[in-house]
Amino acid sequence: MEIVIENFTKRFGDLTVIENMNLIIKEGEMLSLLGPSGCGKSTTLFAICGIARMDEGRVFFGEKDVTHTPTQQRNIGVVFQSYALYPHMTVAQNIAFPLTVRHESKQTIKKEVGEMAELVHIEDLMDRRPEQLSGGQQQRVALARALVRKPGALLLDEPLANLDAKLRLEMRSEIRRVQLETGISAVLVTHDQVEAMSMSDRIAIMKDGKILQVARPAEMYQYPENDFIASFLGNPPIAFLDGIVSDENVVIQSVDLKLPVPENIEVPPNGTSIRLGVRPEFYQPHHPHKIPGTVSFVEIQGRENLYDINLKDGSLLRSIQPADVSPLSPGTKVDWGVQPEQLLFFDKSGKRL
Amino acid sequence: MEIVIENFTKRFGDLTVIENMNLIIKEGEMLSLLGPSGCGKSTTLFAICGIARMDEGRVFFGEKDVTHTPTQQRNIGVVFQSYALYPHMTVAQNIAFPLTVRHESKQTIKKEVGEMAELVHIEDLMDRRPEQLSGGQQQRVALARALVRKPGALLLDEPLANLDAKLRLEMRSEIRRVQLETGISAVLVTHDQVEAMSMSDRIAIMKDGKILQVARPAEMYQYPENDFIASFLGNPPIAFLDGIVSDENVVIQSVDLKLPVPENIEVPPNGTSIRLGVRPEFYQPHHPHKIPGTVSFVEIQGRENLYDINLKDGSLLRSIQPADVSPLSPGTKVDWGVQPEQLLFFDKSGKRL
Amino acid sequence: MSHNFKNWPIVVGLTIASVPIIFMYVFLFVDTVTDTLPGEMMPNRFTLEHWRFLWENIEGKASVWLAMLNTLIFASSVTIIVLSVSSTASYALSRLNIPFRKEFLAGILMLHAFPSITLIIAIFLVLQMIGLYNTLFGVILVKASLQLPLGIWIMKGFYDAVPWEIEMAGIQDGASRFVVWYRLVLPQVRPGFLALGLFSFLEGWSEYILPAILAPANEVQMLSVYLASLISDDQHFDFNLFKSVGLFYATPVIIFYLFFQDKLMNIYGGGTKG
Amino acid sequence: MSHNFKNWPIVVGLTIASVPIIFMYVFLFVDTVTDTLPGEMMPNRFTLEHWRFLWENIEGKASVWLAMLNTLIFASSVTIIVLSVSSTASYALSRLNIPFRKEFLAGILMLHAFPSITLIIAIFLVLQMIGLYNTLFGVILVKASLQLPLGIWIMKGFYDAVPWEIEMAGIQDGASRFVVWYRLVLPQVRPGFLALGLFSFLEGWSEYILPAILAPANEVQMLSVYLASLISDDQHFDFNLFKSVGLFYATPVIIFYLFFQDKLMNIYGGGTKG
Repeated sequence: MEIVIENFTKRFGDLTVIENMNLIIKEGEMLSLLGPSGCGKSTTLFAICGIARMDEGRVFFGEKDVTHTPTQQRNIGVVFQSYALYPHMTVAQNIAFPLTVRHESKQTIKKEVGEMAELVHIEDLMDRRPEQLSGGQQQRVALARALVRKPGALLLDEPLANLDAKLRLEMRSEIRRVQLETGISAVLVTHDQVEAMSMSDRIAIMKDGKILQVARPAEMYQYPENDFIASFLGNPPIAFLDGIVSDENVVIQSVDLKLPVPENIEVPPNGTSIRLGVRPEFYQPHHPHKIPGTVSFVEIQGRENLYDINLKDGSLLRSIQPADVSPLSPGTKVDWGVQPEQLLFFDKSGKRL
Repeated sequence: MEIVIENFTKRFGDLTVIENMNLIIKEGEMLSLLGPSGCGKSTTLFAICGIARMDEGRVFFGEKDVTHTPTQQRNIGVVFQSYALYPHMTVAQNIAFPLTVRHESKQTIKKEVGEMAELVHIEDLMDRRPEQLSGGQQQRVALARALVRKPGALLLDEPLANLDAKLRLEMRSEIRRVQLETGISAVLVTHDQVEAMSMSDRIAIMKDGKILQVARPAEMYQYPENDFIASFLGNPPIAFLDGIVSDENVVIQSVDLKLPVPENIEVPPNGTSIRLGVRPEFYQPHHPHKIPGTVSFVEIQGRENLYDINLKDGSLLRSIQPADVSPLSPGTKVDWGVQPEQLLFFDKSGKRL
Repeated sequence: MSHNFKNWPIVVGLTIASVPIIFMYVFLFVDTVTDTLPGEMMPNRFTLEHWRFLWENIEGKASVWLAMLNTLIFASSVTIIVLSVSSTASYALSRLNIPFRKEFLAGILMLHAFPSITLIIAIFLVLQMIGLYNTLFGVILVKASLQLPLGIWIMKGFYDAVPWEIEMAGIQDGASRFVVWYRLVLPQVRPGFLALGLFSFLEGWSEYILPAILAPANEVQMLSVYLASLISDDQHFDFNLFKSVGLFYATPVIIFYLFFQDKLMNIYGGGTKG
Repeated sequence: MSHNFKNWPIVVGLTIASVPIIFMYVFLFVDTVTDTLPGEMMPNRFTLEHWRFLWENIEGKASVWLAMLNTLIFASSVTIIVLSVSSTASYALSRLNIPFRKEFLAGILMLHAFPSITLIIAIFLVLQMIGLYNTLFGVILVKASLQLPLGIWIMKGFYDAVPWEIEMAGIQDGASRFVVWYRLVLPQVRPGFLALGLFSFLEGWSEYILPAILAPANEVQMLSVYLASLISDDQHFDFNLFKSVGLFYATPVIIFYLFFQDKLMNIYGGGTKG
């Protein structure tokens, strides 16, 4: 089912949380709403399922305008951040609840619940109560309950926030698998860029109630529309250097660096302020344009080492390099470099050139 | 200050949580106690600072036996997981508390508190109350309060567990910086391998109340003593394949693979069961010994792509590769390989050969 | 952390404080089945005479069994009213954005701790006016309305502890507001519901002032009033009889408590431990 | 979520339920400053005669100001005892591994809800024996011990809500157990402490049965007993005087509530909202 949000505005009292938002979730795709807390992503989710009222704008499910349809009749599956399992019911009763409310026959219920349990791999847990389940299992039950009615869309509100690191990794691929197998349209709300990048077909990145960019994950990582997006995506995060255009070059005085502007970027007039985004994988020993500095911190991550490099003006660049038997120790002076083609160029307002 | 734990045993009722543990924390080093929840790492921490009683064994601070010294007189700084700031006091009062308890003079207190605030960069927050601070700021205050008495050692109980991903990254290097600047011996309790690897000089990995291995992070990642350690360290995690030794080779029947045993490993007798650990960075397209499979899940992480590969016997290998403009899609058949020298060989009991 | 603190002084202190109370009850019981000569401390013979009210009526008074029945009806009715009203009203208070909600809650609290003696004369007049003076029905209504504020507060505490998301999940699953309340929320406040029921029943059982003033007649008399009337009868005051009736009256309460103390404790947890 | 539910019926219902009560109090006040001819509904003249007890003694009774002073002493002393004992005892109960802790807590709860009428006769005898009958001191002791169980339970709820780690941090920072309690824990249960203080004071102020039975003499008489004695005096029963005294008695309570209702609500939050 395709979901269309048209001119959505939401206010809490005098505060406008979301202003005139437009968004389309395509049939069968998983779309992430990604943004820092308070950016309005959960409000958008709750507007789709009908828990939050829209002050202005409309929602369409396919061709149908459901703006004024009660929540109960929208037939949307929601997985809440806390899973919101019913603590006094068994797993089977939890999953069956949406069907018993509809007064389905016992056979139908049993069949459908069984199918769902199989889909999310919890066949052995049907008689347990929620408090006897691990976080990941509760997550699976919540997913089964949300899907048992064969809803038109699945909404996930920070589904991995309550899991530990190991389980998060596992449930990431599990949720994605279930979504792909059922072919359902899904919206994922998250503040974790890794989750958004790894689970979804497209990401809509939000800030202060506005959608900044909608794009495929790899595309958004490589071609962020502004510096906020660039700094939000990527782990370890990007670092920035400030410079000024001078004769087809960007001059960064603080570190005595002069970089040619790459060919695919239109050279701005002399004197324009420019912000350079340097991702850790693009600040490397063998790159030509050297930016000398001192190692201030070494993070050993097993497979790779992350170096924090203090430049002479006090700013910081990060470099990630394959693991080495003898990593550099803090205090070492290094003379690593960058390549202009790999850097991101932003103008004063933060827009990418 | 050097801390020595000798033959430490701890029981809760009939349950022996820690049995006969020996551990030395060297002067000025940061040592991580790493392990899954319930492995006894926090109990060890609390035994060092005196909150938990030791049923058997002794603790030495330098030459001094402090086994029966009350907590108050051990002079150890502790940062609790919840920070445990005093909610009715301002930041300055919180940091000053350990000194006011000692009845230090007002000038001394003011001076020391000021120095600490500077060390952890919270000079501007001194008049705020804990509830007005962000998680990272609370962390800094807790750190300052723990250090203001110039303690002999600093204990950190899951200090990053309550922070979001971004802040965790920042506080990781901040805590390490403060520890290095003060040169204090420190013990870090964590269940997160990334934290342990990136912050500490040495890691003591624990399981079921026993220390399995104590080593430097890079060393532990490359030469884990057993398969539990290998699977605990590394993100994305290692995958395992089961095989049998046959004429200087390891044969993995399920995937029709025959691998020569590398030279530095003594070849076990024919018929011995062998477990092969394959880290994601070592299962790559250009490696010689091919293990064909099907892509089941693609995680796009921006800088890199992680592929889950289903082998024909249903088991799973992971491969991490540099980002590509057009990543493979699920369902694609691949024929990637491994190199025996990069793999980890474990015997039946899990011990590395 | 226990080794930071010596706790034997506390144990000793608490024991010293509790012993006299237990002692008192034992003596009370012994007194009811023995006779003691005036001026002596120790009882001299066993007797069941002080328990005779169980099988014969005391002169000028109704049967103790009728009083017991009245007390039972009173306590049960109060319980039912309190339970049904407070389980619905407090849900509304906990969940809905009613205007003046805060003021209303404060009002409820004020009503609860208002000195009832100043209220009672007004209540007396009202009951007499509408013809419910000296009826069980009237005193039940009064007691129930005096109990309600506390009941609503207690249940509200339990409702507040039920996560908001569970109700939203129910709505999302297609259930109506009523089904959500009845099938998803109510089962989770069960501990509070049970505790409040027990509490109301025991409160009703123990009530003295209201029945004494509003329903003193023999045929609607309750056990507490029956007991008190034994003292006020100056001519034939039988102290041992008084003690026996007292014990008879208190026994169900003690038994109730012994059986249900854990449920009752839920009230003090205010839902957080429910 | 409000648009899922129509809430005006509730507002209307609650209003209908509260109006008569407010009405009743307004009438009560009007009655005390007016005279009404027998058989008529409406008052016919304004008078301060019913408030004469404020400046002259009523025949055969002590001054109302003495009664007020007694009530004040009684309520304050009860408050002080309850606060000091329960703030220390409940800390011990909340934090220490005392043997039989659970049983002791259950016992405390049982004591609280025990029908006091069965206790009172025993208390009466004890007080007479040790010479505290008809003294303020005696009745203060009794009221305080009856209030203590609830006080301990309430404070325990607040102590339980203080994180364990804060105390450990205090110990770690070099503070003694006492300093930890006094400087780190007590400030955090302040809302409970204040609420319990208010509650105890109001309870003391409203108490009737205990002073009526254990301290009825004129010189130790409290306001509640003074008020009740106006009814029992059959010959000169002045209904309007009774109402005025009642209002005089209730006014401080009403004022207290209006000022401190938010603090009192903390009690029902059991620390979770403190």
